[in-house]
Amino acid sequence: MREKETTLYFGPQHPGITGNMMVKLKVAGDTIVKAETHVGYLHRAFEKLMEQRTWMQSFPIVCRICVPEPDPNEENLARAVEEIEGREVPERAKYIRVMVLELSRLAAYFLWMGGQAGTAGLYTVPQWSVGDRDYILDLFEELTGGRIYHMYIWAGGVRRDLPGGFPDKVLRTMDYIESRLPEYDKLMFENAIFQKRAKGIGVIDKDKAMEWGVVGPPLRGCGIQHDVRKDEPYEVYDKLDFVVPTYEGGDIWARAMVRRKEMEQSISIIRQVIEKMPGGEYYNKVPNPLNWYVPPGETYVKTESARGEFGYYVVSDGSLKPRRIHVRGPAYVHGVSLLENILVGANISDVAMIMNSLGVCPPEIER
Amino acid sequence: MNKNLYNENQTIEEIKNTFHTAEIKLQRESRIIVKLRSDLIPPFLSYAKNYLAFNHLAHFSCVDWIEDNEFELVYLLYSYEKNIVVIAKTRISRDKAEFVTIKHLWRQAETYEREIHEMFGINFTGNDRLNEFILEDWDDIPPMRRDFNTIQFAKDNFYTRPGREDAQDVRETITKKSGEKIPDFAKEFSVRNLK
Amino acid sequence: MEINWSAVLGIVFTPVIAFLVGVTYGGLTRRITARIQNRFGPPFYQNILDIIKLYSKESNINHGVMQHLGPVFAITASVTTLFFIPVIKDSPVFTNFSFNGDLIFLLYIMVFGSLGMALGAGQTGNPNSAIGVSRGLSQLVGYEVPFVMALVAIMVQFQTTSLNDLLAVQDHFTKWIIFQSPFAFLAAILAFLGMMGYAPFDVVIAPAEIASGPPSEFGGKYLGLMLTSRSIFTFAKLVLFTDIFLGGAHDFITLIIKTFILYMIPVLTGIVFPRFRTEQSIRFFWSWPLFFGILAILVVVF
Amino acid sequence: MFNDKEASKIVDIIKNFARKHSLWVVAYGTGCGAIELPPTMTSRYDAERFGIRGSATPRQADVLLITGYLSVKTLKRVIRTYEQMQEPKYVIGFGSCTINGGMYWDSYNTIKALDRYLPVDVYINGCMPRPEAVISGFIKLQQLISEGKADGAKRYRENLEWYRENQRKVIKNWRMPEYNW
Repeated sequence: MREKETTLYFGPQHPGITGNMMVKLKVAGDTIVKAETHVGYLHRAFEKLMEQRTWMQSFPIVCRICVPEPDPNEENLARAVEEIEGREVPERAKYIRVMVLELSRLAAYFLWMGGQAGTAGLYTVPQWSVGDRDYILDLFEELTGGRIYHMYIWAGGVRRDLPGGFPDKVLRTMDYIESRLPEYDKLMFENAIFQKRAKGIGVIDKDKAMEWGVVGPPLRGCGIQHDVRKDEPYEVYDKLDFVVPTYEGGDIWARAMVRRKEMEQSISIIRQVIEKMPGGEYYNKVPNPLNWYVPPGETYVKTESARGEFGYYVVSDGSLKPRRIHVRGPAYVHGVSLLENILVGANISDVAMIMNSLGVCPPEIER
Repeated sequence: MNKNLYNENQTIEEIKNTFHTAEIKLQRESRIIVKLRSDLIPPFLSYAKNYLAFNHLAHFSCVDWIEDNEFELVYLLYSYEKNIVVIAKTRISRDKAEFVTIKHLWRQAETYEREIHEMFGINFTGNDRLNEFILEDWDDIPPMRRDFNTIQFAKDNFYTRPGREDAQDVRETITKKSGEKIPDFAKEFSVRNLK
Repeated sequence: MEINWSAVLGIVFTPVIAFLVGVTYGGLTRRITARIQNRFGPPFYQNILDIIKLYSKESNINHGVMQHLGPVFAITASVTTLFFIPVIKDSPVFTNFSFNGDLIFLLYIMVFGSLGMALGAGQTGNPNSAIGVSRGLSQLVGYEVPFVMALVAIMVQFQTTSLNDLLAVQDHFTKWIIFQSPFAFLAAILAFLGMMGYAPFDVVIAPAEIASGPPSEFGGKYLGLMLTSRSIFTFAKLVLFTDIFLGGAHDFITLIIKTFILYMIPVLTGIVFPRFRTEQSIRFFWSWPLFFGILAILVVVF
Repeated sequence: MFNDKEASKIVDIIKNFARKHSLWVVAYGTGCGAIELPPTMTSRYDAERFGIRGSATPRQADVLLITGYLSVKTLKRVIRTYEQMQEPKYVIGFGSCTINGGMYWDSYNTIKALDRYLPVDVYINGCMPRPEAVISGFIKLQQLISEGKADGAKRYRENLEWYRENQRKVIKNWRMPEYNW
């Protein structure tokens, strides 16, 4: 007997959706027959706006592309401008950038942890982890003046030097966060019901993962060890000692474990950065931002964000304003073509969990 | 960082032997730019994917060169084995904005094509899902084209609250309204003084 | 005909007390949960304010007759359930309508509210409600089986179906049924977890999955009625369990202590567990709780 | 004991007190401001202290929090969500971009002034507002409610024509049910 199909609109107004987007589900009983992603609810025309702004005015725009962790965007644009211009960055700025990037990765993982547990119905973890994430946001606030949007990394270096006593504060926060991790293990990662919910759900085919454009933790959750930080080391990642954790399985559980292990790596990277950070200038002399001509050229830069490879294709035509900045967010592939495929055959209970574990973030799909 | 460019040179050699008309440039380590005739793009992509192990479609972009009356389509392929990004570019006419789909090679290309169809109005033959993706009920010219004026569009369609017609200095406005003094140190950072 | 004034008093006051206690327990739960989650949480009377606000909201939606009747069914069922449970042992006021066959009657009437809600939610036409209802009914089947088994074991063991007789048996705390028939208690308390609808068995309202499920089309006074009914029903279930397993209570303070301890079991479980999927939840009820239920019957029979 | 007027006054006070301390926010993150809602709702800032709580569906909600810019596509859904909510209902405009477009003043896809399309009770400015600012916005709303000044829904009903005209100007393909409550 064939069950009657119903159409279920998962979003845009839905507590389980990750941001403002919609997944249109065709459901037979509890099983999904067809999924269709609808995005565009957050389209602000950033790429068009950046063609209207100068290069430096584009920095406040790019950080709004990815709300949970804006820094990879700034990093990308800064590195693109530097690469086209051939501008040198002081060593200290590179270390500060790595520290900021890793802090933002850690913050994004804490937010993800809250989301993953919240969609599974474990409401204590989001309360804890979002609260703990705030300690990292406090560091950002002291360093950059903003909790969410930092506008800190820019072409030629970073905007400000570290305030006095900042490295100690970072180390203290890292100690605190590291001491909290075992508690999350007990409550979430070792929780039998969470494991039951996560194992074997939302499986990505290992053989097809690369071809399908899977990046970041979902790719490493398939047991494939690739990370932009290792493949094409930017800033000072080649001088730091860290491993890229992988996990076999390709399901929600594998992706969760990859992220869990990466948190420890991030903490260790931040400690190394603070230990090795040299003195000196934190930015090189740059032209007046209102009169900053970037020579013609093009480049593709990429950064490893918490959700995978973040790429910018930047074209300059030698004028004050960018010719084209095209953003490739990791969620662009994860949230549309991949999600539509792995949702088929899944249970409706797992839609929100799968979306969260893939890190679907609509603002970077539509910009 | 000085790395030997063995992989890069070998890849360039292989591409050169297969596609004689390709203009190949080594931009820097692990970035190769390949310019091709538009009809060679599908065979090139298929060749790169199947024989050169460029199996990750990192990005697919489009640039509007309105002064040449051309669109530039940019395919960025990445090889995990060789650790190289190949930037394959081609130009098509702006008047007859049409190209073929590469959906059969990478299924995620469908999403990129939908976006570029919507933003630039390029039609991809063979892609049957070029429906509304990001915009809804859009009836103007595709917004990412250079001749679309977003400021004019915003002015015509949306009510704008008065008060931001010119680049006002926030501090001066506050002073005018409430009589609060601008501190001296802040004056030199005022927008007017920067000009 | 002589009117039994104390009984009338009981009928008037029992629902009110049940509502107040239930709603305060709800508020306290939110506060206790908040403390575990590293925050302060709302005041304990928050749920009362919520319910007053919901009653004062307009509700101009009409999805048909059953939408109006659903919450009414629910509250009728909870109040009726409450009336057939002796709240205070041997008290002339709060014995209410408990008569000899009441356990079997209670088993029936406790399901009635869920069915009413299911009908009401089904009429709203919201697919989330429909899914929530089907989940709720499948889970009902899940936990009802071990619960009935536990009750049957007790009925067989004490040769009675009357709550008053059961209360009379447990005159000393060593004779509480929890000690006399522990397997029945285990089966019943696990079913009780499912009945209360806290995590991991909150598949019915699962916000991240089906946007709060059956009540998703109900706002304003309908939701207010539902919350009221839930408060009363919570209290009714707690009293029922206290009466069956913990020897009932002679006065209100004992009652409050016993029901509160009982109530904390699902609450505290809920804080540290995520939600089951529906079929996992049913499979759970049909494994250990069912096993304990069968064991309880076997122990009694042999 | 009381005459009708006094009695209704007392009822109003009780009603407003309950409404004020029980604000359920519909779970709809319309813009990037939604990222500050988890901190607001969770352990550090704990908005539940003030009775602020999320609600899953618009039928049960009191407050529509517009977290940031609205693209035209979202505006349509937001209007639908707003009209599904039951009175009394309040709208909070969150972030500079709801006030005058903020940094998206020249974008072709976002509206620039929210109060042309929906009746806004409280604006919270900033890009983005901190959780403290969000909570202070809610407290401002509570004040307005207890003074009986948060009458957005009434304004919407009375000036429906004007709002509809503005909405239709932006939303080209108008397929919406009638607003009748």
